[in-house]
Amino acid sequence: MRKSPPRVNGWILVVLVCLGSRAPLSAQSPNDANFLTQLGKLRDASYGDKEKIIEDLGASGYPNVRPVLRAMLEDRLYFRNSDQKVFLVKSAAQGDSTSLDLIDPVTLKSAGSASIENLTEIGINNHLRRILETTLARFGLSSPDVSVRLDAVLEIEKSLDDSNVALLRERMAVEKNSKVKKEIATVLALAALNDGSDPKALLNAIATLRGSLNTDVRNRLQGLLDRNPDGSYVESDAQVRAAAAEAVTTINHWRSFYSVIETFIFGLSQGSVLVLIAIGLAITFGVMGVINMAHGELMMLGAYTTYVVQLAMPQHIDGSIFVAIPAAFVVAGLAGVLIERTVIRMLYGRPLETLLATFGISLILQQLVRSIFTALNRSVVTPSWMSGTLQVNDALAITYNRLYTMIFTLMVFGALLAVLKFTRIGLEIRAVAQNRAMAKAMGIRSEWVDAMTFGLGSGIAGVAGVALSQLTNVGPNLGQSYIIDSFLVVVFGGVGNLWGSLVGGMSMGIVDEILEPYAGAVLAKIIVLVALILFIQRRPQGIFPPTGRASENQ
Amino acid sequence: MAHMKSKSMFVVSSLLTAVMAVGGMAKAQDTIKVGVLHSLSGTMAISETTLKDTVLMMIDEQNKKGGLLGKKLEAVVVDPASNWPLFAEKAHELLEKDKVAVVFGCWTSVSRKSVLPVFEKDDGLLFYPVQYEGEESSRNVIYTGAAPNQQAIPAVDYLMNEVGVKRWVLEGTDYVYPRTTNKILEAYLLAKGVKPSNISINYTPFGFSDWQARVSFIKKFGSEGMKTAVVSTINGDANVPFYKELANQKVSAEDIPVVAFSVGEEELSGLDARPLVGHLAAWNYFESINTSANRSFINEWHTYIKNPKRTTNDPMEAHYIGFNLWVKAVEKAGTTNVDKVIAALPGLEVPNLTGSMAKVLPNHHITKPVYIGEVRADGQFSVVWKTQNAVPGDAWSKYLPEDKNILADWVTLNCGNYNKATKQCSGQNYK
Amino acid sequence: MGDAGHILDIHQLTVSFDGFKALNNLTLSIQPGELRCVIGPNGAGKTTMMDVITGKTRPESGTVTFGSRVNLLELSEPEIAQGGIGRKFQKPTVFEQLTVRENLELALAGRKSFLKSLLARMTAAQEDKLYDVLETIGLMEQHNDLGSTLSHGQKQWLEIGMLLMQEPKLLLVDEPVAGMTPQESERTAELLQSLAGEHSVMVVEHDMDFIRSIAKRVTVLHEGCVLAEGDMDQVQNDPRVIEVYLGV
Amino acid sequence: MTTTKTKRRYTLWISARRDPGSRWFLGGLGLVSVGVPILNLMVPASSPLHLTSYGLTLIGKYLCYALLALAVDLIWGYCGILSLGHAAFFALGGYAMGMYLMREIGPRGVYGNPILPDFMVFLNWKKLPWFWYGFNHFGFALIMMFLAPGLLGLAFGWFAFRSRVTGVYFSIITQALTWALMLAFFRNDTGFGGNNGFTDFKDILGFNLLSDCVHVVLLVITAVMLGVSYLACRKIVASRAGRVIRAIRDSETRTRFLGYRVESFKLWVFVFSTVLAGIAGALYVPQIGIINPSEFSPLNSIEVVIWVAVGGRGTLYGAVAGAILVNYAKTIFTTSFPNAWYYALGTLFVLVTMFLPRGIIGLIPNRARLRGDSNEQSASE
Repeated sequence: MRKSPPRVNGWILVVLVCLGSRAPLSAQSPNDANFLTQLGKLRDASYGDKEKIIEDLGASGYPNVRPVLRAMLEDRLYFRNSDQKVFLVKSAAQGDSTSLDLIDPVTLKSAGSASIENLTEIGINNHLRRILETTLARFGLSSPDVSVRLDAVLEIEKSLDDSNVALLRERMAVEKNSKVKKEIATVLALAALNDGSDPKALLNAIATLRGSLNTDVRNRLQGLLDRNPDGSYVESDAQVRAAAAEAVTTINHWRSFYSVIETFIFGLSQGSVLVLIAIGLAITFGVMGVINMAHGELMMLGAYTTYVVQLAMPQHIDGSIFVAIPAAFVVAGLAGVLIERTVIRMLYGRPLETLLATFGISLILQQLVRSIFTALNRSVVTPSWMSGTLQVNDALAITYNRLYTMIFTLMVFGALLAVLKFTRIGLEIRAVAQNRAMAKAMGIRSEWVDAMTFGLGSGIAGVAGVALSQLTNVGPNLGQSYIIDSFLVVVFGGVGNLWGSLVGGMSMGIVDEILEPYAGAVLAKIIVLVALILFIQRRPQGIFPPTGRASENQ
Repeated sequence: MAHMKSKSMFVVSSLLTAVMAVGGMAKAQDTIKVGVLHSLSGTMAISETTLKDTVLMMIDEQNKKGGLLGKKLEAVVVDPASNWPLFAEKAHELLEKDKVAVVFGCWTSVSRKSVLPVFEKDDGLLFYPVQYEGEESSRNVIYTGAAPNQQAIPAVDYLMNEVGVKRWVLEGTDYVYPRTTNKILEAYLLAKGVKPSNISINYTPFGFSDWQARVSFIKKFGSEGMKTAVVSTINGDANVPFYKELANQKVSAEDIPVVAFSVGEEELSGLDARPLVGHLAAWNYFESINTSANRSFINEWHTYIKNPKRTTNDPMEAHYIGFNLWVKAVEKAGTTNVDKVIAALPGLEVPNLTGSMAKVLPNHHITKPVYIGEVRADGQFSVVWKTQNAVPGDAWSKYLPEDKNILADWVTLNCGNYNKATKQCSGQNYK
Repeated sequence: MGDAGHILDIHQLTVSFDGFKALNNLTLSIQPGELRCVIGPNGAGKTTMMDVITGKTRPESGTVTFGSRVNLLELSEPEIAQGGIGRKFQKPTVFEQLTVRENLELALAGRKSFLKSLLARMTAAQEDKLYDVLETIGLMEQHNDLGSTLSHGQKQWLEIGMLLMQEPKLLLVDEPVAGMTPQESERTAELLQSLAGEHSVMVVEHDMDFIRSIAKRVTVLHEGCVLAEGDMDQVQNDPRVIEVYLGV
Repeated sequence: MTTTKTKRRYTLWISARRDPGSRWFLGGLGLVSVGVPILNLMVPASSPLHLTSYGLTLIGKYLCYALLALAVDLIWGYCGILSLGHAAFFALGGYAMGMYLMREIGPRGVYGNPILPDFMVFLNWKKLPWFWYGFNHFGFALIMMFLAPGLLGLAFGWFAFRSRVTGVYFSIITQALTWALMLAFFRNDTGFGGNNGFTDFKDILGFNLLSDCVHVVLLVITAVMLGVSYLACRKIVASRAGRVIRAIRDSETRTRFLGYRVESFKLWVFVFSTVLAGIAGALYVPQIGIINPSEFSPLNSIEVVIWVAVGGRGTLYGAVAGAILVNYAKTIFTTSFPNAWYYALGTLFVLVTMFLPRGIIGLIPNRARLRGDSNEQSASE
């Protein structure tokens, strides 16, 4: 699919000229008409034609090319059906928007708005998307923003050809930022590996690249060590091969080191999900001795609350989470209080009966959301600050949503500990858990404490639901998938012991992630389960021996 | 205490009375009964509830047109609750107790396998609307979903020829449909000269939700210098966390495209599609395909379901086709008698929603066009490729050695599993 | 080990919970047929001592020998019970969901494996024994009632009756008269005295009047070890005992 | 003196023999095993009294579930051990039967392989895995129907009871057990047909499984097994061992001090109960025609416990009544209110737990039930 270099060369030169000269914006020049004609052609173009138009546009040197192509990449380029004129729109169409704000492609000023019915989007496919990205990356090289330049270099690296190399060399000469410089050096060295027949140049390139963790670098270096079908080496110079081999070993070494760290982080993140779903239960089950089978459904309520909050504030998705967390706490907490007051209250001292009743409640709650929201999954949008990855280096990246989940878990955990330790209600909860009769004698309204305790545990389940809505389906079955896991975490950690749930959940997550690459996801899970069963049989009290009512049911 | 006792007596006795009353209700009108056997609760409700509504809508429409053979159609809806033995039981109930003329139902392969003996024993007729693994042809089932050659093979062809993919990750849920599809695809890819080291096959359990390690592996597998694609037969609930993880780990469609066979408009409506733009799906129908038949179908659906945002999808179209085929067959046979309707079906043609014709083949599969679509930000697909003609469905795959000699033909051979070499009929329906 | 002739020998027994020494080098022995009372303030280690003897708690160090030969520390609770040590708990723990008769039947001496008890039938001798015990503890009228319907005192007697059915060589009785009316206490005292001789009995009790009414020999525990031992008068006049216990 | 003693002895036992529940139950069972063959085989299909094969399967299913509920009631109602994994033993028995039925298909499978079941041919397996050997013989399969659940129950129970895992802890690890088994059986590589499990059975001992006659016979066998198991449970419960078991439920520690090996009593009863569950599963599979890993689902086990609770635990026949009642309700609800039957079922569970701690059976005013069964926690009031 690669285009022939000469033509690409031709238009890239124009871009360079354009970048260099930065001609001032003239009013309606003949260029504008030309530009609009080009854009007009997009209407009936096939994907192949569009590719050519994009290239021509890129080569035109017209100042508005960049925003227009960016709009095209982001599905923000439309035709107005009435007059076949091309417009940019302010933001891409979303599920429920009916009209879009138009922007004139020449003046880049607002041009009113139009209903979505009267607009036709200019579609692109993956191939065009790649071409647009590379084209835009060329513009990005001269951006004043360091991160944009860095991204541009990385983007260009994906389609290295002579013209791009020339462009990078150009940039290298004027680049000030050391990080960008280093990245360009890497890419240029990679390019040198490609066409280098000169051993000296190759050795230089290898020297530059040996510290990199980039997979492309490793692949290219590995390529130097390949043999031809007749057994001879592709690369004839032994010195180059030795240097390449050494560099590959170093890179592999570091990469495997980071993959261990990655596994550990995956484990922590899976573990923090387990902890999050379990600590609510550590309260209702661990402290109160209620086998709450509806715990999962309370999480589901939290997840649906997130959905509803997002529906209510479509313009502020990024901030919706901060509304959703307290809202989910309140909704699930109130549901918990209601369950406690109507059902659980009658069943204290009969833990196994609470299991049956709450199972019935879980069925009712499932059907309730099915009746209200249909059986279909609901779409919960990930706020922009939670999507993407924190790129530590070429070999290690942590996705933001996992990172925030970990932090969030620790915060919820800390908050819960603080509530139990430092507040009046926390004191009362602990008192009732340890000796109900005594607590009553001290004037504590134990019924009220029960309701609050159950509400607290349920509220935390709701908060866990907010986190789950970012990781998995928001549907009526959400709760069922997690209920057994959460019980196991609590029992494994030691009933009634919050720290136990933390340690238990985290270690389950880590062991699972360590096993997964070897045993496969299913077997890993089975091994973890069997290990847990054996552990609980050896130490029925879990990692930390329990306190509270659940421990007294002998 | 005594008070509580009498109250609870009352509660239970009224519950019991309700059970009895409902159980004893009889419906005695002269109608043609149409069974709807889709899970409305449990794990499969997510997908199947929509299909129940589709059939109800079709029945409504037909009744507005005056019914069939001068009689009104009456839907009998049951809930097999995503429980496979319950599927068989409910099939029994529909066929023996309600004496339905036809059943539209099932989604998962195992539910179909579960009801199959019932339909064959009681001589019922089932329209099965979901893409499936093939390797089956029953006299009593019309398969209106895609066989692997109507979905998987064209998708791989597209990736190989148009996108230039050289390296393949076949990622599936561990059950029969992905296993079969991947087996066929593996055989196909090897035959096309792909090296075994460039194919990675992996299975995860149902409802798998922690995709970190898998997506990280896919990234690594795809970073070794060759264009890589993921062929996903991941099922149901596991898809949302998978795509979320893909988006978060920035596996973009330009770098490593994922083509899915079980992700349609409805699945996408359950997640934020923007980070997934460009990933692919292969289906025989897309909501975005602009034909007048499709437009009016979508309108009808929005009116019926009273929600202008509800999507349509491929299995719905399959039920649309199936329903129209059945109506046409009944009209042709002049009766709802199952044997006569089955005899009338092969060769019948009805228009599908995308502008071509769906024709019932002697192997009880139908012809379908294949479309490849890329995910758009609004959760719809834009078609980037389609087959020239409608593709006839194969009950038995050409690419599997053990299927080579097997034929399904209910017109001349009257057998769904006929061995050309031994000239014997066996397997399903074999008595 | 252990002196010949002693039914129970406790030697230098130490038990600690989280650093707290519940028993501290406790040494104590009981003669066959003896009725021994053990007294001591709360936390003196009385119940812990019983727990160790019956196998519920494992000691840190020390030995417990039964009938001069058997090392109790190597046996499980059922084995110890089978071996001839019966225990009555502080709180009456009869089986509330079983009838009086069934409670006694379960306590019956003999092989107690699952299959044996699956096929077990009461022999005439056993029936008679059961009736004798029912009469002894005065629960003949209630024999068909559930354990849960009995009064507090009746439960205590039933438990003693169960001990009798068990035919133990050594009886450990933990606070038998707690919560009893004076009449009930009196009856209990008679019961226990009638047991001594045939059985060895160790009684732990707080009620001084009760102890005075039954005890020949009294052991005072304090902070996990023996503070004093002797007959009631000796003990009562011991200044150390007066200081830690009676003086309070 | 002697006469009064004898008289007393007589009155001691007289009340235990009056057990109308058992008589009702066994009578009903007899009625079913006589009535069903007549209604299905002798009454012509045109008659409204005719029992369709749908009805036949339904009754067969209820009876299998009743047996499973009996097994759960024995250990929960009498021994106080709440197993949330009993469906696993049910499924294991079912799988043992299923393996026999799969081998019985022989060369009549889709791919015509005389030895390998279709799914193995399909996964490119070349030879039968070792754990499938012998299942072509019914006798061997029959032994495995007892052994597979029994041995698992033995191993699991031995570890659990020896470590004195009790109460909620035991419930939760049984749940983990059945979940682990479910995941294992879902794997296609485990060799039990993955998600599809076993289906498309042809015949049993040479008799066609599609014929009503065979189903009638299977149903009668199930009814007889249920009756026999009921009597066996009754026997255990009424024996001294049964009293020990109830004593354990009351106070485990106290029982230990009476010289009983609590672990061994629990283990025996648990293993017996798992074998009963296994038999129920083995009888279930040929009548229903499919066995698949979702039978291992923890939710299934919880449902069984609920049947027992609804019927009334600690009475044996209550469990049977509960199983039949709840499943009948489910059959009706899933057809009559396909969109809302979860509400009905959920409400039923909540109401029964809250207001009927003794289950439906507890409502029967005649208190002449077996004494010692009718006890209930005073804690509940």
